[in-house]
Amino acid sequence: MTIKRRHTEELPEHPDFLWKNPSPKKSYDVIVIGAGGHGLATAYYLAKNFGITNVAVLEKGYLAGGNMGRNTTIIRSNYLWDESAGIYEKSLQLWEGLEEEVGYEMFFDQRGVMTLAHSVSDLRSKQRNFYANAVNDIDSQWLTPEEVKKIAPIVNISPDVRYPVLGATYQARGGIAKHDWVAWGYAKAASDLGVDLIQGCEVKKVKVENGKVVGVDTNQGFISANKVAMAAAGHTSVLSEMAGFRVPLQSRPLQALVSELLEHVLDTVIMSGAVHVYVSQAHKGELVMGAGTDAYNSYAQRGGFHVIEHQLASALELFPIFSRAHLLRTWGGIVDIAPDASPILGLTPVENLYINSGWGTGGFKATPGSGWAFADTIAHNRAHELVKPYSLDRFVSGHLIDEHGAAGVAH
Amino acid sequence: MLLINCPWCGPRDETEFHYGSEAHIGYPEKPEELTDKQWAEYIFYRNNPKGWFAERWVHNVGCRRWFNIWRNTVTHQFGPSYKPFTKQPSRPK
Amino acid sequence: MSTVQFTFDGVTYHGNKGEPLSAALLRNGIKVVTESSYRLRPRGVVGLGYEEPCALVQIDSGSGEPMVPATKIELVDGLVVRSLAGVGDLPNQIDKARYDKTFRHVDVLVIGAGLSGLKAAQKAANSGKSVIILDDQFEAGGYLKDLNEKIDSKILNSLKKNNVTHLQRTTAIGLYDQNYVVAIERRTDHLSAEILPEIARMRNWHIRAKEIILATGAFQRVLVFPNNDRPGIMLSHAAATYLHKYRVGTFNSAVVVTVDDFGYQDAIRIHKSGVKVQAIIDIRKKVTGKLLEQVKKLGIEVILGSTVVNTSADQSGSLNSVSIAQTSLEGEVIGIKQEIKTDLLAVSGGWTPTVHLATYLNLKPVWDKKIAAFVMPKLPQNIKATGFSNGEFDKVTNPPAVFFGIIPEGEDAKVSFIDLQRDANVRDLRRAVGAGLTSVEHIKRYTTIGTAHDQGKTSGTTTMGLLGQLISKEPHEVGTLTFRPPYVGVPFSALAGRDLGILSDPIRTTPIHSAHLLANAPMEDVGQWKRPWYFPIEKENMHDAVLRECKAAREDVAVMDASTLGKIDIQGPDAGIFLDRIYTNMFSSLKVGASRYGLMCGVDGMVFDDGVTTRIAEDRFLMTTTTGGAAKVLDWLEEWLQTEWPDLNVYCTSVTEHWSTVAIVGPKSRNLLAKLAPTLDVSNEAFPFMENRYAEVAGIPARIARISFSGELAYEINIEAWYGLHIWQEVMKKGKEFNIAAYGTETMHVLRAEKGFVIVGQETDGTQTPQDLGMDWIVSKKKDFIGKRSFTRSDTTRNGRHQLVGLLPLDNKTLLPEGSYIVNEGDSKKEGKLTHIGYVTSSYSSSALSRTFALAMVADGRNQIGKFAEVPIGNNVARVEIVDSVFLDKENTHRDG
Amino acid sequence: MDNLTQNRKSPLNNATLGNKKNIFLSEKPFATTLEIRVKPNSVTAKKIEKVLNIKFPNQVGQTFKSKNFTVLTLGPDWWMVVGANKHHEAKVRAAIGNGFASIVDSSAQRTFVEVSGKYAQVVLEHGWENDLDPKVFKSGMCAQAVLSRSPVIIYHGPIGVYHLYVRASFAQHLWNFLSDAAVEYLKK
Repeated sequence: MTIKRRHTEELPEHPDFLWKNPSPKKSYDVIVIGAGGHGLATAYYLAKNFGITNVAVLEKGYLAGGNMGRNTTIIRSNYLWDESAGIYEKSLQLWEGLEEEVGYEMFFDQRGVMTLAHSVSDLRSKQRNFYANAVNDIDSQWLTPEEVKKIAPIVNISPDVRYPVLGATYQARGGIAKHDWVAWGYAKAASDLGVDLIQGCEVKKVKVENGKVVGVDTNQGFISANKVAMAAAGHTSVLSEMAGFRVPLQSRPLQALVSELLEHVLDTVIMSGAVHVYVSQAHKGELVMGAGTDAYNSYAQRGGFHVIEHQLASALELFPIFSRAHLLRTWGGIVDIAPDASPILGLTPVENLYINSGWGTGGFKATPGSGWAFADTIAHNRAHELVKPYSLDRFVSGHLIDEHGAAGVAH
Repeated sequence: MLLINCPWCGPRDETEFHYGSEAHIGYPEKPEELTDKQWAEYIFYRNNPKGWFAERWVHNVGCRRWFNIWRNTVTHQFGPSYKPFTKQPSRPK
Repeated sequence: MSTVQFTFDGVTYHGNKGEPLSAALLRNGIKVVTESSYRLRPRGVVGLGYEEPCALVQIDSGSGEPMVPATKIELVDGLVVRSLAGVGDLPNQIDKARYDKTFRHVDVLVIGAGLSGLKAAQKAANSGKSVIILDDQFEAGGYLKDLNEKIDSKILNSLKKNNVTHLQRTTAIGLYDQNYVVAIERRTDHLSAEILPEIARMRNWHIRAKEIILATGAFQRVLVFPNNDRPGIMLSHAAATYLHKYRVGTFNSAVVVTVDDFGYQDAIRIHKSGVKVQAIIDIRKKVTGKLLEQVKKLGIEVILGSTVVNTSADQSGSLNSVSIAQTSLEGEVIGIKQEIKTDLLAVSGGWTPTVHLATYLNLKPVWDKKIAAFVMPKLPQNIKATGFSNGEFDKVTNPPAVFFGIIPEGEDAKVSFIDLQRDANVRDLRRAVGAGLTSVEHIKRYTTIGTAHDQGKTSGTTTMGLLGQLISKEPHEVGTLTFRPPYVGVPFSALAGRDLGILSDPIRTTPIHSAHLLANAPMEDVGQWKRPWYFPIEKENMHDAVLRECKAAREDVAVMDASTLGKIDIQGPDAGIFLDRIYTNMFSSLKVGASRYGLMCGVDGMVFDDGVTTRIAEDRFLMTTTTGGAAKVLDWLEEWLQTEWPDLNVYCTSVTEHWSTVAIVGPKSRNLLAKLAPTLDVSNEAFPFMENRYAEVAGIPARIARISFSGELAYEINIEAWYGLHIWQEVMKKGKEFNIAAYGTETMHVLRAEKGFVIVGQETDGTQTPQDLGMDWIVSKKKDFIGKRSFTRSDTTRNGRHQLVGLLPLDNKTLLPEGSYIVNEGDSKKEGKLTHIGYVTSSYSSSALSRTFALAMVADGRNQIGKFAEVPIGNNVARVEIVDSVFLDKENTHRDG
Repeated sequence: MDNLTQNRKSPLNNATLGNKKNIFLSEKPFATTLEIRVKPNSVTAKKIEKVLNIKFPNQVGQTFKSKNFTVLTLGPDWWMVVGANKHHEAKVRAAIGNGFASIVDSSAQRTFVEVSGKYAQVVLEHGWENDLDPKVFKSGMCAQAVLSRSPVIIYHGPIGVYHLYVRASFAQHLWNFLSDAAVEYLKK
């Protein structure tokens, strides 16, 4: 009697060769600090779009070992403010051609991203988001609870749960990708174009001479550079201090979790701000889940277990079918949060020193767009159009881009 | 789950507190005399050290008092907690 | 041991109650339990506990559970399980079992009840300290219990003292800051295959311990060689325990392959169980001591300097022979192969101390060459480790060899498995190194080793060892893989506990809620509050109900439950000065008995709450806040008083739920109030707008305030919350003659919008200044207040900022969607991105205006009044006129009735 | 019964549940409460102590009990005087003259649920994060925190008897939580 057991297809293999492991040269045209997704993408686009290949990406740990390896891999561009829609939509368009351009499988899967609304005021702010996307020409649909159920049958749309689903925005072009494969794709492509990827190389000091950056001290000695670009999410404050200026960022733990491999029950990405959980089911079948940050500053790359428990209780209200799934693994990244929950990009008070930071909990989706626009900014030594609104001086003028979630709960 | 020593109630779980980030940031004497840059420093800029940090918490579900405390943002070890407007203990080793 | 029935893959078998399912499967001759996820190779039981990499099953009886190691299921009558190939099922029916959580504080927490843990608990218990000892096995004793040896009863008795809590079947899954441990207790699966609805199936223990003692034992490692994954190849400790303790029989003969003395001890146990041990194959060149004499006495051949270099199987895929050869410690096969027929190969690949919990605090384990394993990192002072988990292997005369197996190339490499559950093998490891990867973290992701359900419990150290061999480095130079909580898989339901359904989040209701339910008013969630949304009569929909309710408020009298507003009692001689600093307008000048509307900004100058504050006495004010802002505002006031202005003599106390507020609104509200409070002079002269009077209403002492959020004559009756329902019922009863109507939040929204009053959180989203809302009149020029400095920043003074205006759709039936964006005339038809000039914040049908209307925030809005614009809605476009934000009774003639 | 007593309604309508032996929950409604904030050991504080014939303990978590009142210390300058009948707010306010203190009758702000029986501590430990071991949280101590997401002040009265003061709008949720937690212990 042959027994039918549920299987999952094995992922294809990574290529035979990934990247060289050179020790650092004495000097480079551009040093990128941080070999996370944004740092690697920046180096790739510097080489690919501007022919600047005398570039080193310095990583204190192992490549893509920071937030790039610790996120819930959600991709979308249906943000509220025009400036956010700009950079995130550019990023989504780059995602759509990325695997082919870089020549690396990334499991980029436009399976749609649904953002649920759970109260009248929540409905109102999601609807405004929906209409903002319409005028910004970003594909976004409005779903009734029944339409939510049709796309994701496992969602509990019953009216007598504590916070019933009243509707949702849905971006069909949104989706997920596999974070390691994205990072290694960019790394391999950059390495093949001549960029030096240097791991186990920690920056100790950003050397500045009369207002201009000249290089960095590392545990592998001093490396001089004409330009230095910071892309070390979570550690931006530490690096800026080394260069003698301050940034309005706070580093917070952001946790994520996975289950074991399970039968496929969810084919789209579902986010619920009011109930604090977002979830997708990865290709092999593990549930990937995340929520908000822990409440205090930390560089410990871990968070409190109560945050996980709270998120799982919310998940079971929304998806009762998950009740028997097992929590298999939890981990935490260090995200840098700006006062208006928007990135801080572009030039800094130090000449030829550039900043790419503040992506908070939304960095993964911005990886291609951030790298592309940041490379352009570095190459031309001026902020690209998409980067300009995110300059440091917005905090002096007061022109913030507040993506905290529009309306508080009132009346 | 951090165990935070409220100067009045003793050690309690972190879920009983609300975080106030960097301690000792005073409301400027004469806001109207500050430049926009100085005013932005007060509103938006807080230190974000990797290591020992003098920060403030409020025991908002307990005695509802604000207090300051040393904490290492890498190891989550705590130094002494101290009441507002009292002498700050030196930075732990 | 009573026998019980269980069903495996549809076939019924018998086993002994309480023994592990894996033992029962073996006893019933089931060596091939399943096939591997990707290579589909037959796989059987390998281990004895949570390290089990292959025999994972789906439990279909009781609550149902996917991917459970057969080694951790206690046999119970009626158990129904199915074999899995790495992917679990999610049952659809609701789980009726109960799950809960509990919090404990204890002096000493001992994790692990093997001999070393039991001794530590005994010592602490006898010293009078409070103790919790927990262990994931079915019974205390750990390693010794597996050897069927007895535990000294004096130790077990010390655990019965009342200062000791002893928990078996309980696994510590996480160790967090300041000695906080989370452990999951499984409480009913061993009692019955059915769900026991009254007893929590799992209990989620949260334990804060002054001192933690880690006695978490160790896991035995696999060895790597071609075809090392066949059913019949098991960890030697597991094989010896199944044969000697659980008497499973099944196997005809055994071969033991070992790197340490434990192999000898397990060989002796296998021999004692009646299964002939043909040989012990020891990689080490020289072995001495008692164990060697014992095995010689039992006639067991010992072959030194050798290991297993291949195996073969019968047609079911189970092991039927092994081939051995002289092999160097570097894994180089030097001798000629020799075949031994056997159906059991017991592998003693060395022991890995269970250091997981300690490493969760970012502490790195340390390589100890003497015991060929990574041991505990340097521990903080209130955490100690003991027993196997601390590398204390006492039964060892000859040190173990640092040997993890052989690393063949070519076809053999593809069947030399390192992570059995992921089918990850030596070929994958070689390819990873060839690809330029040096970090073990990269190699783990490249090969997927250690990412499966067992999280690398048997493959972690082996991977680091073999990688070291490949790139000629010591295991510790390769770096260590990172363990992460939870230590073992935990069902979501066990972590959600009872925070589900009705208990998932508090439902806050006002004292009048029962009346709203009687009137079957649909409810709206406002934060955690349930507020009546509207009061339908018969089959009315919301639209019709709201039109009727608005009409009553404008023409007769209507009543609303306003009890959810935040209320803060502010007392002290400096209360007035304090409020001047908090609000944008003056409050120290307010007369006693009068009320005033106030707006609150953050330091960034943006509006974040508003409400009416009443001066109760010279040194006492009662502040009201928005429902959503109640807690936030009280915290805000306390923060400024405690950390900035301790010299101000002011105290704040929340009285949000002490007072219930019933608002009666409309031209006949004065007549109704006269009926309710006969002693009160309700004339406009005696009781003017924004003033307060005290009187008994329906026999209850009340403070009545002439506050209006609708522009109509209105009175807010404030009574102690115990009387809220009584006053509501009296108002409804006495209001009949004035055809009173109850109204909800929707009507309240329409009435205030008709007057152009803003709602913080609807017109505002945290980026509007008072000036943007057209409320320059409320911004004091004289005094400083929180946020004032921000008004003069460049972006706050630029023109073109969005300002509050009204919108009238040219078709007076069109209801503009709230949140819809506004564009200049003619722009809707354009392709691609449209430049928008604003968005709709509030939009309603108005019975008073007998048309639809809206409020909006529009760029440089006040200078656009009189102009036209367009609102794209899907594919059609609504043309609108930009008008002043006050639509009704601009001269406020209704206010005084 | 006068008009006031007849027409009042408490958040839990005098609900009770369980059995006296194992676990017993009962609402004890309408306790009148004065919340007093005053500088500890000040002249004004002494006047209040005198007029109510009570003592303000100065350590958070300590309580004082007299025939009429139970005084719970919630903060360094914050006390809750339970059991005062209605008229005391005016009497206290008169006694302090223009001394600086905050006197608030907050009787309806909270209701009072008593938890007793053999398993009282064990049931509370299902939702209360702090140590309830009687050697640590002794009889006569109080603590304010959260119990199943509801703001609660626990006062350990006689040994094994706990008085829970919970914000009125959270009372039903707390009751639902405690009665669900009690299920396992009712028939033990």
